[in-house]
Amino acid sequence: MSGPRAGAPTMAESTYLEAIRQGLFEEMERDPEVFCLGEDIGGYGGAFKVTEGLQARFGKRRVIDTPLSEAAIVGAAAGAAHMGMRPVCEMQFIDFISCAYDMLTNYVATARYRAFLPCPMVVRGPSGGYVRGGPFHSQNPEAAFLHTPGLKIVYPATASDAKGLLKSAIRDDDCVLFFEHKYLYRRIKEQLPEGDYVVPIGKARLAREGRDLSIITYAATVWKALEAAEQLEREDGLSVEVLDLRSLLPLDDEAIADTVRRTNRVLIVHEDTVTGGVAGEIAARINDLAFEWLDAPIKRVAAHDVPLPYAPQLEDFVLPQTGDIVRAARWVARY
Amino acid sequence: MSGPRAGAPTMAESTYLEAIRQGLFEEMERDPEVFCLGEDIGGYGGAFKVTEGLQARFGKRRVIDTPLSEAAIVGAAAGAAHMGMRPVCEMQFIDFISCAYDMLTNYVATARYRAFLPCPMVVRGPSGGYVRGGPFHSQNPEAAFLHTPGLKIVYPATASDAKGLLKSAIRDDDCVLFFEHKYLYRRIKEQLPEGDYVVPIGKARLAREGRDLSIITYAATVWKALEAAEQLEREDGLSVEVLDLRSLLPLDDEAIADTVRRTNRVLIVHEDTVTGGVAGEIAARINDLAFEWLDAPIKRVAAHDVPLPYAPQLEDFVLPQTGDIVRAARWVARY
Amino acid sequence: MAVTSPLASDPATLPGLTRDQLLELYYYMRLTRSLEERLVNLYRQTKVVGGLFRSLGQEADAVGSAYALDRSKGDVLSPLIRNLGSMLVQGATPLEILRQYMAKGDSPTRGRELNIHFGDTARGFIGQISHLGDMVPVMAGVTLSFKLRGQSRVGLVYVGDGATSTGAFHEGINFAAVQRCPLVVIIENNGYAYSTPTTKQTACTSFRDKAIGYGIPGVRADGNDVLATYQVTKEAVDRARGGDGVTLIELMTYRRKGHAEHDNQSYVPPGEIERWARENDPLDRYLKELTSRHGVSTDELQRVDGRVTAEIDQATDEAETSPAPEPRDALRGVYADPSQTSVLWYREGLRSAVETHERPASWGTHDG
Amino acid sequence: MAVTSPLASDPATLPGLTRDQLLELYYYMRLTRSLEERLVNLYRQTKVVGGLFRSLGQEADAVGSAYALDRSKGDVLSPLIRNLGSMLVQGATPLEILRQYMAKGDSPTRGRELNIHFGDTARGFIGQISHLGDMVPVMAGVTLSFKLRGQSRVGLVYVGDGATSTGAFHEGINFAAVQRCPLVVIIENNGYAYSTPTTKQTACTSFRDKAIGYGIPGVRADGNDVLATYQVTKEAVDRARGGDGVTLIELMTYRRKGHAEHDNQSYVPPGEIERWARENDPLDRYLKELTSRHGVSTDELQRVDGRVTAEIDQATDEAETSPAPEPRDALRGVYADPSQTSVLWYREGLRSAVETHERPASWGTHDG
Ligand SMILES: Cc1ncc(C[n+]2csc(CCOP(=O)(O)OP(=O)(O)O)c2C)c(N)n1
Ligand SMILES: Cc1ncc(C[n+]2csc(CCOP(=O)(O)OP(=O)(O)O)c2C)c(N)n1
Ligand SMILES: [Mg+2]
Ligand SMILES: [Mg+2]
Repeated sequence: MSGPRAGAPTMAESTYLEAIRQGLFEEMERDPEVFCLGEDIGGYGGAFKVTEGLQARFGKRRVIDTPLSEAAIVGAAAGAAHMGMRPVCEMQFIDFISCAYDMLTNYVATARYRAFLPCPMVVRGPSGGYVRGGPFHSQNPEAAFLHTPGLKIVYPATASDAKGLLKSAIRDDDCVLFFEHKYLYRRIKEQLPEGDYVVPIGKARLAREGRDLSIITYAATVWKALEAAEQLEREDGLSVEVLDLRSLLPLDDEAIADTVRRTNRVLIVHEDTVTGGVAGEIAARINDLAFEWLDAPIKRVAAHDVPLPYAPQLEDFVLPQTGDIVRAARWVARY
Repeated sequence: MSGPRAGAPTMAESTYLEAIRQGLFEEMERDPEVFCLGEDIGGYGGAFKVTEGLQARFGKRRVIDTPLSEAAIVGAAAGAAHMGMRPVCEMQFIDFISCAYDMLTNYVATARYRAFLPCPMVVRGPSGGYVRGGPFHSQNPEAAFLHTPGLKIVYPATASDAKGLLKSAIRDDDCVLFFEHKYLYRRIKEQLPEGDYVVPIGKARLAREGRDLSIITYAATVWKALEAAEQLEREDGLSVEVLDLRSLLPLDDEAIADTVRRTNRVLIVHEDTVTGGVAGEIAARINDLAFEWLDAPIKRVAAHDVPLPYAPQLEDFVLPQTGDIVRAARWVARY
Repeated sequence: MAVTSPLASDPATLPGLTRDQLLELYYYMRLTRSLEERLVNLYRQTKVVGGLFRSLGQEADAVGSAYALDRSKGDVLSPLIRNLGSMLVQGATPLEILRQYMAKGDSPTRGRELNIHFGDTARGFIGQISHLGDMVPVMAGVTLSFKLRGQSRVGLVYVGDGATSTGAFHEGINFAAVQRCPLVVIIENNGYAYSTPTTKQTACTSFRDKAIGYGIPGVRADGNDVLATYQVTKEAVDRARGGDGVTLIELMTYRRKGHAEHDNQSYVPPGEIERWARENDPLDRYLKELTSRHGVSTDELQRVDGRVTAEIDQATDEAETSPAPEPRDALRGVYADPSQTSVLWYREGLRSAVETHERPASWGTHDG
Repeated sequence: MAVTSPLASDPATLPGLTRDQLLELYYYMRLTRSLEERLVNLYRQTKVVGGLFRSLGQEADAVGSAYALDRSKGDVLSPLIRNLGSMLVQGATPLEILRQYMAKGDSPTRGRELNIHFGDTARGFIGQISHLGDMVPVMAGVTLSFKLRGQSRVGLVYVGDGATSTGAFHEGINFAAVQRCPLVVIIENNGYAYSTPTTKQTACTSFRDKAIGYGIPGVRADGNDVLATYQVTKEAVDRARGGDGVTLIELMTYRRKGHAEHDNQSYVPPGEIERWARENDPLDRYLKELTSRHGVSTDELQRVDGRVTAEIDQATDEAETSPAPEPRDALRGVYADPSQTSVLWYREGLRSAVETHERPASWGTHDG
């Protein structure tokens, strides 16, 4: 993916990964009730070094190396959250969140509703493909949690959003699933906003303005969409708008309706497999919110419906690429 | 729900539950590799008595009472399936399938693709609400598995489909999730087709023909849709078509496109919560397949986005009712 | 299944329970049993919505163990469906229980959850969910917070013999053991998980034996002896409060009623239930103990019984008059923010929905 | 971490291994080590796609345990990432391994899975997934089928010290124990789970102690002694084949390399790795054993080494020339039926997509 900005980092720039680490540091500084738990996050600093230095700074009491037990990590976080603490769980790879699926969807998500038990906690971890990780280190499981009322889901595409959304997630009074795209960890960098920068959950970001067509997307494919938009402008003179959802639960209906009403044509792009992915929910909402404004069918660009294979040739074929977005966008624009 | 046919069963009629039991008996008779495992399914015959008499007939070797371990039940079924057997797992309530979520989505669903390991197995269990079961005995988890390539999902609404689809599921060479609606277990009955009756997976059923509007639905809400259709015909002179999907993975695109192209107006109804439910995927497909044929926005009738509460007044308010379908259908028809 | 009582209570070693406390234990056991009997009547009158779960014959294990906690110190327990007694000890009231079972709008969960699925962190009990085993990791976290904050509070989590087979039980108890959380794990071995006997649940001879694999002490006691139960739990609670981490306790008891009221127990060997009722009823045993060894008079006991009946009668009258839930309350409080889930469009009437579908002038002029 | 070897191999009691078999054990251990060394070179040449996982120092536990199975009887094992040796014993070839790591189109998974994640039921090994613990329930089911069909086949499943903390491990081994499946469960205690030492994984002193909680025999052996490993596994295999169910074996070993090639092992106490390399290398130990106690000559050993090098060289040359996967193969075989997943519309070019969007005459005439 060449979408992310190129160029060596200047002193002041931070990567997506550093932004997350900064968010953790600042929130742990700010609130003594915040603590982290997960596998190998302490002395080792986590498989991707996101939590590096955290234990040295805050000690073993607040940065806990756990046994290899995702259900226990999430369940224990819930228990501590009930007591007023604010746990941040790391899944070493987000693929392993499936082991805590019951705990998250049945226990955590319902706690406030069925028992008036607050459950302020964050579950974060490296997600996504394009990294030759194979079927179990490349997943995008967000859609599996989309129909669970009680959970919130965010999936940032930029370093500032990663930091700002993590801080919001930690301060949120409910459980937030925080997906981090591992392809972006070290590939994108930017100057982060000064001070206590917070990005509200549930608000999308207009990544690029346009008039002819809207691409609605999130996470790594935001960069592919931007790349495609530039190409479409260059080669076709098309003015393409790109909406970065940032939050998937709740979705920003207003931003979705606005962009569709502006351009009347929409392409939904995500990295997850097409069937049952988040794009379906977005398509249904556009029907609800802006049917009359549609001048072309809502089309989807996403991964093929197969487990994600490991070999570069196979992974690249299965996942959505910039060229796919360009082709699909041309079709929708010309429709 | 008054949708299901009333009247006492004649000698020749079977309930939805008896149809499932018959399917199990016949398949175990037919194929010695078929066996059942689950909690309390043996001597006790299961929480709903679906497997009653099975152990007496086929013995403890083929009808196995397991420990309270959903992940082990599903994982062990997969292992036996690799070796050529055809296990049928019962989840005592489908709500507990969440405990096997990792095993199903990561191990079972990918076995054929990543390792060429056949995994012919069925996971079945009582699903759905309208029964005052509260948040953990009323769930419809089908949407959580919709974005997992490698799984198949069926959810019958009639006794014949329950029997015919179960037989297909057991004979299928991949893993089929077989959702049984517990509200229908003893409330609907019909004369079952003679002989070795099999219903193909992936084919929808036109439950009622109509010209003005299509209701696309599955499981218990098929009956509510039919009830609504009658009322709409009576009171509004509307001719409403009802498509019972029966299979959710794969979806019957042809049948979906056909009905939309016939009536040009569509209402998608399901019992699961609206956000992230199966309706979103269907809406996206209709956009793909029949956008030009739409004379009104695709609208959804589903459960409100909350955990399903227990008290009748609350459950009835949260779940979609016949009156909701009627109101929504009128809106779409008049649009 | 035979009853072993390796740890029969010995008045000599009784950890200083006053006479009042001994009577209070009887009060809670009697209250548990009578309240459930009242629920059976209401169930037969179809006033109970959903299933009814009994703890007949298990009152001692529930009451005796919970009594070992110190509410004044902020101890917390997590009950199961057969721990009505434990909840009463922690301060749950008959009125709350009755309203829960009757799905009333002023029940502790406002009609959202069933039977005794409710909690109150102030009084120190956490609302369980149906998925068995899940409360063990949760209580590991509750007690982890006690440890991290340097509080001298203790947690107690109950699991059934069946629930020990869940992955959640294993992950939770192991996590708590490694973190040395101040947690007591009680396995209530009542012989059955629904229809499944313990022999089909595990190949080990005693659930206590599971402790060694987690590197924690494991003890077994007669769960139908309320004082023995109190004693062994109190020791574990003190150990936890003292910073010595998790203890696993297996309490031997017996489920005399079906899994739920509808279960006919066809799977139980003939005579088994009757034998337990005859020879090993926890209330009978405790009554003997009180009268023969602690000089409690039948008068005193009758006074307790009278108090129990009066409390239950009053609670029943009050619960019967409780209002049904307000339907729209179903949409409140899924999240702190937003605190309200919006009602679906077809319930609001049609105008709003139509409005959002009127497209302005620019028909199809997407190119400008 | 100290090495205990409660069960040092004793030639007297050696269950009749022929001299050829003793040499074959050496061959597999050497092949494992040399093949991994070759993989390191390829990794440095960036010819390996993704991560590289080593079993340096664990060759004896992998080879010795797998060697106790009887392939002629159809025994099946399920390996982990450090069980390259076990797979070689079961008949996996260096060529397959190299093609896997290099993500070739003719690799056993046609480029779909990583490293040694592949299987072949015909040769008796099952392809693992990354989610640790999951293979235990699966192997419980594999061996359940042996029991249900009355076959005299045995299964062997490996788990790491870390994986014992998963719910899947617990549910699977308990299920197998209750069902008396012919299964051997080997816990490879190599001191670490990634960076996590066993002390943070469990509070118990020995993983063997977990056996009693499942009501099965538990033994511990020196995993760096190939013959001791063979011996203890063989006994468990015979027990399983004899109908006596599950055995848990803890093999003591040590992971001398990082979790994967990128891991710098900063978390390892200084000198620990070196000490194990110096004092407890399984190949060094076995070489001594062979020469000193079984009269094997250096000549013989060099011939084996030569054979190993030749095989690996040939396999490497062949693997290098293997084709890359055919992209469209990615859409084959998710299901038996349909056997092909259709390519997404924007890849097919636009015509077909457009056609499906031409609506016939009936514009808007939905009422007729
Ligand atoms: C994960 C899970 N699987 C299945 C069930 C269904 N179920 C409810 S109670 C029960 C038996 C529980 O037995 P035990 O743990 O011994 O508790 P007891 O009822 O004997 O107190 C079962 C199987 C459940 N609640 N949770
Ligand atoms: C369920 C699950 N959680 C986390 C991981 C990430 N992970 C991969 S290997 C590993 C450590 C495994 O340690 P151990 O089980 O001791 O095996 P070893 O690598 O030492 O052979 C972890 C945490 C995983 N693969 N599966
Ligand atoms: Mg029990
Ligand atoms: Mg290890």
